[in-house]
Amino acid sequence: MAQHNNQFMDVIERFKESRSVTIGATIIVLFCLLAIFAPQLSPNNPTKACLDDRLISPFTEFRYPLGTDHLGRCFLSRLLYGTRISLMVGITVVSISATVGIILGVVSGYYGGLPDALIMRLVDATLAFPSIFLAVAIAGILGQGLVSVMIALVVVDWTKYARVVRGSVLSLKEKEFIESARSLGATDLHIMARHILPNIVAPIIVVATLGMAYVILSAAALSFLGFGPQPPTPEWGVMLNAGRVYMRTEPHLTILPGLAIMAMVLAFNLLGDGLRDILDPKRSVIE
Amino acid sequence: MNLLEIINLTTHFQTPDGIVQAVDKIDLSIREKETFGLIGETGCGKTVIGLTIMRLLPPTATVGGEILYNGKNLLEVSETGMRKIRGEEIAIILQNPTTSLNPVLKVGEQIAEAIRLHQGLNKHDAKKKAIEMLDSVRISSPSRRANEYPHKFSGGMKQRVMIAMGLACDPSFIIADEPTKGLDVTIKAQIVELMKEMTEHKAMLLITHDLGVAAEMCDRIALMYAGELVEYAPLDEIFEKPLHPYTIGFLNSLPKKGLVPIPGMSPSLINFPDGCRFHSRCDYATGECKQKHPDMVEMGNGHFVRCFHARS
Amino acid sequence: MLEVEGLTKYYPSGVIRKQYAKAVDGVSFKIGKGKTLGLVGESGCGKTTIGRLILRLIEPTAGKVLFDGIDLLALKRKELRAIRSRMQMIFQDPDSSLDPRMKIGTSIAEPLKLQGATPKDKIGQKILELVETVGLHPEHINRYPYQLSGGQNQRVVLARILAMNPDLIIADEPTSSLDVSVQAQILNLMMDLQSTFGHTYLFITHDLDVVRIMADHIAVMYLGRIVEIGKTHDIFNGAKHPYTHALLSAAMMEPAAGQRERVILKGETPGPTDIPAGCRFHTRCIRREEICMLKDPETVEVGDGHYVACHFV
Amino acid sequence: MFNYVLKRILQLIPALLIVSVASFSIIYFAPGDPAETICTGPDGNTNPESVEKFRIEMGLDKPLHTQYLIWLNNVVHGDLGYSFRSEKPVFEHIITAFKATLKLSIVSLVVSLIIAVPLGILSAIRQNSLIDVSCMVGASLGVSMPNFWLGLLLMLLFGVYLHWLPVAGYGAGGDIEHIILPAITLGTGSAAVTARLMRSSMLEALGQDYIQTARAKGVPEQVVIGKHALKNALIPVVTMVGLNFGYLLNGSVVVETIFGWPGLGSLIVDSINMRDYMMVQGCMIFVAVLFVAVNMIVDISYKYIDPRIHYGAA
Repeated sequence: MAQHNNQFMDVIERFKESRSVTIGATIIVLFCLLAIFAPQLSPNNPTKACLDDRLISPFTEFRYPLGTDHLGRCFLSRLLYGTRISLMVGITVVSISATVGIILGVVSGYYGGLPDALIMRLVDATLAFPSIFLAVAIAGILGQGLVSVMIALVVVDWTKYARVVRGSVLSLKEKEFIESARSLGATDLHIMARHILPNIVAPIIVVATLGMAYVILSAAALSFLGFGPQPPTPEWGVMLNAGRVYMRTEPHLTILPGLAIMAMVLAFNLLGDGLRDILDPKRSVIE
Repeated sequence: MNLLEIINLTTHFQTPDGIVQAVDKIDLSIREKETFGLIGETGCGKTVIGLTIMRLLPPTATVGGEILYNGKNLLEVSETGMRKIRGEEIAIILQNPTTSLNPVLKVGEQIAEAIRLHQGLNKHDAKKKAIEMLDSVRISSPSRRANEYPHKFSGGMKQRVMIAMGLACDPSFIIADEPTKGLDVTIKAQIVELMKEMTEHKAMLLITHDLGVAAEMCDRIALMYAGELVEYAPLDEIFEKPLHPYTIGFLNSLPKKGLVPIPGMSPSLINFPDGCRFHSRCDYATGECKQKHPDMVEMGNGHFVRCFHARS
Repeated sequence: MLEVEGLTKYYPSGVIRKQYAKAVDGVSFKIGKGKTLGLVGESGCGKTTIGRLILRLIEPTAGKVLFDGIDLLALKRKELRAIRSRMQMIFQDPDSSLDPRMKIGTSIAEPLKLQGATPKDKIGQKILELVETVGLHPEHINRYPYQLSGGQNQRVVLARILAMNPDLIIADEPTSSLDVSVQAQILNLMMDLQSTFGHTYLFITHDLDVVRIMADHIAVMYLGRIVEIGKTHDIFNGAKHPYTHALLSAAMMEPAAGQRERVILKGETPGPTDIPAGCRFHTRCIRREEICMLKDPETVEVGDGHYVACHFV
Repeated sequence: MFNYVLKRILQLIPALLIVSVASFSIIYFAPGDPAETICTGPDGNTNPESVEKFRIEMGLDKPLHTQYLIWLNNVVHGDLGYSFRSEKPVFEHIITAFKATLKLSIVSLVVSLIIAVPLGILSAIRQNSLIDVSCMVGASLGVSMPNFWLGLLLMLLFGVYLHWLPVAGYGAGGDIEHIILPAITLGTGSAAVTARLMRSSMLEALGQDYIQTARAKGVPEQVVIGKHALKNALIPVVTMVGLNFGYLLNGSVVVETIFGWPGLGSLIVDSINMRDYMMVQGCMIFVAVLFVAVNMIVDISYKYIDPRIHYGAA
């Protein structure tokens, strides 16, 4: 192995080697740019209906490059703004559930005993439901809206982080360097902050990246089922559901939002899989 | 008569970091019924020699030279022909019995498989033979044990199974790769005793880092350092008149001999130093050693050494 | 310096019927200041557990550990943390003894910072000193553990330990994963450090040849109990327990040693959950008689500080 | 073995209790007063008298924990209450729906295994070949594809344009034409996941020392792959089948809704939309118990697949 004095450089080196990381990261960066510059890039107001311009096919009118939907709204603008919503939902849900999951997972793994038993039973109970069933029930009861979708997904999602973190902490606890830190007289807090957290960053990054894909896909599914945001909001799942009525005549209303969802989910999946291979302890820089 | 003759054998591996020259121009021969010890430290390439003879290397390896077994060059035998030789004529006892036994197959079945393949026995007879083999390696209640999975066996017993598997088809040549690694002292003594007894009339290449084990079992010993042999001689010669500074250093670093360390570290197999590969760690090194790579020279009594200063 | 009395650790197992794995079963010994006790035994005999019990990395079931006259088992967590700096442990696997995400320098600095006795601006200099003491190059300070060899990492571990300036060092098979030539380097370093700093060592190993050089006293363990303990010279020249005999004769070397009588034990060591009744060694002992199956032998003194647990001494 | 099963069941009890509390509280979290909600007719009118009667009848005037215990007792006896829409027992609805879901899941599972296992093995033994690369690209797409979208596309192609298959519906008890599209939609994701797992566990098995042992015995390469490697590689894949069940149940929510398949998924979505909360509650507890039971059975059956696992005291 090249002798870099910097672990970071080693990881960067491997990033470049991995095709799936390159492709995934590129698509994600593109989507981020689209989301940031959506107002500049959109030719029209995404929520402004114009009943005179209903159901225009793509590439037929210069004003509406990708045509319009059943209310005459510019489809390209709606797709661009949809990027913002999907990324926002993904980032919010993943960061909240990761924070909750990491804290509970570290406590559970490090201290064991009663806190562990309580947290793990809560995890068991959450995992006893198939995740979408649970999310549907929660979102359904909380009522329609983006916030209920996000709450539902956090409730489902935090267990993933808690389990991964707990598992990593348990195996780290067996390592001699933790024991030796204890015999140096280090406090629990010091050990958790200096030895445990830095060593579980890699698996958390992988789970969070794949988690983005899962959350974006599930949020779209919940919206598609009608639990998501209300009509004028340009959410991809909602758009897809609205478009299916016109599937026979205007299939682009169904195909395009689906493609957008798939591209974004695929990008995060590719990045996550690539990262997992790179950060895999079996071939990691820690050899 | 030499049963196995290795001439100018080279095994290189292509890796992202460069070419690993695990085995570099090695000559050695093994006589019938002889136990030949190949000794070296971690990463000197000794395990690769065994795998090269068996042609069990990954596709990244390139092999050069000749391996003559009964006069036939094994490197030119077809893959089908090689399959017939493996297990039937040449057997290898791989290191690390815990991972070398298939966890989902019964122990008896793993032994019987080779018997069925090479001796054409039916399932029932092969199993009977497998049980006999287990009995011969002193596993108690062998017919019950044959129906168990490897995880129920202790490390020492797994090693016995590996020996039984290797000897099942009565091969004439055995390669044993670190057969006592990781075993407790008293168990190690048992295994050494067992192997001595079971391979008395067979030729064997014993690959190990443990001089004590080699001293118990071998007729001749070779020392390997950084991909090449540096010295080989009959057992007594090595212990009484070691000539190569590495051999001397290796012996002296043993706890029994006073724990005198060799300074420094072994070189990596990717870039060897110029000249003698040992010169940077050697007390006797001169200018010559830094520039020229020494050849193997015979010192009499079948004692060979790769050092410019061996005569002095 | 260290006095251990009746140290015991049972692990409960079984859901319905309670069983106990007796990992350590009433172990007593003493180590004098600046001396080395070699604790010898095969895998699963509980020798590793003893090291961790003394440091209270695991809590003992019963027994007493006196360190410099202080009863360690009576200490509260906070007091224990304070005293732990005087006792350090070196582990078998150097690669997992160091945090893979920490540079060597940071690892060595950690104990200095935790202790707080070294002024901040002196830490860098102190690290350099320590690195030199254990025979590493200053350039290693900025490396990560995976970039060093096993032997070098074990030197880093020693540097970390020296930073704490401990009185007692518990070495748990510190060289068993290393090649012989590297093992010799590390063991020599440990002996040099001992003569410079006056450390007391508890040296845990399976290798009798190693303790012969390292230790003043040797304790031989079998299935959670010490079966023989005495001065190194007495153990090597006048071993009384049949198990010690077997260990000594199993250590192989040199063709010239001649056809000495070889004791090869039959069978394997039973597990700690089913320790045989009577003398725990009787299932493998070549001198076994009826009494061995019935009665657990007392430990008797057979010479100056030489104790043996066998019916036939 | 018996000990292990017992221990697993005992471990489940706390989780199931939390599940039951969560399901019980659905009615209280739902907007509106539960009694009113339940007594609201499809026309949206509530009769205060019947609400009061219902309150007493259902014990809704009692303290909450008493209500919970009554409810739990009923649930344990298979009484999940009545659907306000049909006024038939919730349990009956669930069983009917479950049969439909089971039919769909089994067909999808079989389809996905038949496709995924051979492709995964082939990809592993021909690592980095064209077959391998295309399988893995396909698998990445399969995992990332929204199943509601895939369902609509299939519907559009085979139902609307080609008229080969019915667009949606259950047909006469879920006959072949009707099950094909939903089964493919549902099975795609799990096929992708299974193929990847099969490939990676096969690759891992092929890298183990015991493979070297088998080759050293002179075992032919087909036998090395087909016997020594495959037996080990299948263990995680069989484990997956258990996980797959959860995956399929999840997928059924969307797929059944699209194709109008009268299973558990569409039942829960419809019930939420219709505010039939007794039904939602029943579905949740039923699905949870089912899922937990399946996972436990899978867990226990490992013993027969993987001899390394001890179900002992530890």
